[in-house]
Amino acid sequence: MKTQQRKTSFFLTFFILFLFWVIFSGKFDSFHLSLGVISCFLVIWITSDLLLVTPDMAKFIRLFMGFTLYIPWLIWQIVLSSIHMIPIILSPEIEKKINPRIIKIKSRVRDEVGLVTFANSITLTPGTITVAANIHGDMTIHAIDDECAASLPGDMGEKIAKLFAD
Amino acid sequence: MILPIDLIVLVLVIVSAVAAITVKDLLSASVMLGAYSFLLCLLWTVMGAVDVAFTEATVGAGVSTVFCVSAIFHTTRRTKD
Amino acid sequence: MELIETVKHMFLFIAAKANYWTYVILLMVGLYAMIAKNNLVKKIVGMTIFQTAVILFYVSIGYKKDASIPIVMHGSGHGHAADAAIRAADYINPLPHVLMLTAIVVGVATLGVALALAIKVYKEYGSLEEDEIHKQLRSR
Amino acid sequence: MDNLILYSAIVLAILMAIPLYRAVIGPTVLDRFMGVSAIGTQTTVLLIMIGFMYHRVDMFIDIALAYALLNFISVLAASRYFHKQKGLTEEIKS
Amino acid sequence: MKILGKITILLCGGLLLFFTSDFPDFGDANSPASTHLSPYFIEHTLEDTAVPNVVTSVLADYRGYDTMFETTVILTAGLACFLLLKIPTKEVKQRYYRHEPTGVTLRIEGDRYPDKSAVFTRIDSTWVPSDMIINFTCRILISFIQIFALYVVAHGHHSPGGGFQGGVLLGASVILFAISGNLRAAIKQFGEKTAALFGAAGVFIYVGTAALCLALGENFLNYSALAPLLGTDRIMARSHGILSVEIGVAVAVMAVMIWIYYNLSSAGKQDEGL
Amino acid sequence: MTVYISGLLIVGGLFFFLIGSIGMIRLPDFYSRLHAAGIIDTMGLLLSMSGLALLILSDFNLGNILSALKIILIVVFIYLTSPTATHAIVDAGIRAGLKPWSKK
Repeated sequence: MKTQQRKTSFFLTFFILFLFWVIFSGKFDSFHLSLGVISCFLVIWITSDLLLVTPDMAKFIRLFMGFTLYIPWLIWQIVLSSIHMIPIILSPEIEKKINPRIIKIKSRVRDEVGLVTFANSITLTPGTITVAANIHGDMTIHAIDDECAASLPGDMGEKIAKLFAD
Repeated sequence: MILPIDLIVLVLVIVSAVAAITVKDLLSASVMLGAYSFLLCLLWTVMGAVDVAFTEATVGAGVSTVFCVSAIFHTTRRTKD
Repeated sequence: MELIETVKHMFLFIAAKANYWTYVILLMVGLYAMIAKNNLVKKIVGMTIFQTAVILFYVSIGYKKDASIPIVMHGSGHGHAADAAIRAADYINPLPHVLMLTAIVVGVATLGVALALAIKVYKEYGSLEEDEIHKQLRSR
Repeated sequence: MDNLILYSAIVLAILMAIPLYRAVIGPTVLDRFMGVSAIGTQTTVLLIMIGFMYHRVDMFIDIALAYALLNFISVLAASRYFHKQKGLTEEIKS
Repeated sequence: MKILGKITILLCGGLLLFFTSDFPDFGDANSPASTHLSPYFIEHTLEDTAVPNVVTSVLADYRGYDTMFETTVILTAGLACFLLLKIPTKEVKQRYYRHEPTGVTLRIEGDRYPDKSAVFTRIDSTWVPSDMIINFTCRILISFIQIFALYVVAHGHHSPGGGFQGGVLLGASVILFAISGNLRAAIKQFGEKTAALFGAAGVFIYVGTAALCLALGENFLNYSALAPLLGTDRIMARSHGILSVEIGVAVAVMAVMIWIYYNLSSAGKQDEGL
Repeated sequence: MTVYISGLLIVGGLFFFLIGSIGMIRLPDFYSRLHAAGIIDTMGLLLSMSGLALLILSDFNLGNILSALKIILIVVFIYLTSPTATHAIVDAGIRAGLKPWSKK
């Protein structure tokens, strides 16, 4: 990594961590803020290679904007599928309503962040669970009934693919 | 005002403690110990002991179950009682 | 009318002492596991329950009804003159919390030592059951 | 409003019995883990409700945050255990 | 044994249940435990130490000796775990290596192991491929757990928290790293000797702060003596002294938790494990 | 006004907690029970936490805004950790050889 990129990455990481510190702390006197700066340096020094923020500023901003648009949609999706689960759980003959199955899908995303986002979104939506996922985009999914199984990859896959397309 | 929650949680604590020593599987026993510590944290919060509850939260959720699982990993899960 | 009064009285009596009864039950559950269970890890689990019952007892004697948590509400951060209004009855007794806070962390450290002992015993005898270990010890 | 928080806290505390039931009887160990993590989530909400009852919410949020961050470590450890112990005949028997 | 145990617990439990009627009621403000010493702590904590959280001020200041020896006890527990399980690394007879381009696993016996190689990587005997989702999420979360832990240590004065909680959180973050990746990577980052040294260093920070007060001409653990060093008044000096002590406790607890985890999860080999 | 909305949200959260809990008991096997546990972790938590955050914000000052942000952070962290835990536990079940329940 070049020096310039490393510098950008460092500043982004520092900014994010310090934002979290301020939200946690809620004290704005100089003593606590300086403690926050020291703590952020300490955390970056310990976990320098763990929290990898992308060194490219433009890509970071694009991802950030994409996520702010994606998360409300995801929450709406969670609400819809939770409501879809209610009659299944409350029905008197529960074993007729469900039809658990394991399906395999292929995602177009090759990015690690994108794949993990996709897998976690699938698991967060009630009715589908990611059983396995690998870096090549193969995913194994456990779905509780036909409707949930038919909804994949669907809109979610499209949105993720658009978000992480280079 | 807070007393009803206290009484309900006390019942749950006894149930999980009895379950922790009666299950016939050591991994299950350590899991039930985790549930027991969650409920204890709740009980201490009800009593207003926030620092104690915080300690129990970090210890019970983060460390003690992991210790038990890693010890069972090197010994065995079977138990006669 | 008298019946309702009696029931209310009973409920208050139970509510005042139910915590102590629970601690006694937990203490006995832990003690029983330590005495009668055959497995070493079960004994360790019993020891943890025993310990937490004692800790629960200590914390509960510090509780005061309608009092706040033991973090003093302060206007100025420095507090030279602002403390005239602090009344001890408004805050829960902090002393048992201090004693028991350290006890929990020491408890988890001793849990680690006990589990290390269990691993050592398993390596030596190939079993965690007390009677099998005794049998092996006798046959030596 | 205080009454609403109190009653919802009581209802939530009673609801905690159901995951605990699953954790106590659960046929496999994994069921127990599932029940315990559900208990953890409900505890997180209940802690903040208790904070409202003491009128000092800001002091109780930290505990809930610690739970949110640490609740899954034990599940990961158990998953690790099942990855590494390939035989798992013990699992099927119980 | 079971019958004897049942009789014992029935007797003990009956006696204890009988005598609970003599205890003060639950929530009694006038119980003996709450009337003698603790009102002093609550009423004087702000004017003595400028710390609103009474638990922290009692823990680190009024009863500082107690906490100092508790920290020592925790260090001793870590040491006991280490001494109980210690195995010389020489006893590990065989090692497994994986040839990265082809994915072949090799088992090598004897003493001559390839140390550093471009294509061979050392793996556990019970190796499983690492999971992408778990790895990625843990990698993101570890930083946040650590910043939260440092916040907890630094703000023990104003909200619940302090050295013990922050230390356990820091330890949990390293344990999470060891669980999500493998144990050897964690040991490479934060070794066993480092853990032992940090444990001792934490106790040393505690005792050193106290001894500095002694050197400056006041009592052991009387942090007011630090005022000329810190350039503040005597009350704020107590507050800062408490912070330094909490940092010591946090370092010691973190190191000991990690140390115990290393020993337990590798059964003393410090090499491969859960 | 906000107080009533937050009350409604909290009650909705409790309803989803109830649904998830019932599902955890009624569904036939481990894998399908996890779907019910997912409702507790996502929907119940989201609704009740947003209700509580709104309740804090009914008294509007800087400290309360930060408290509400912290509550939102709890939701964010649980949304990160809960799917990971679910994935890990499903993976463990598959490796343990636990067969999924199916209709025939």
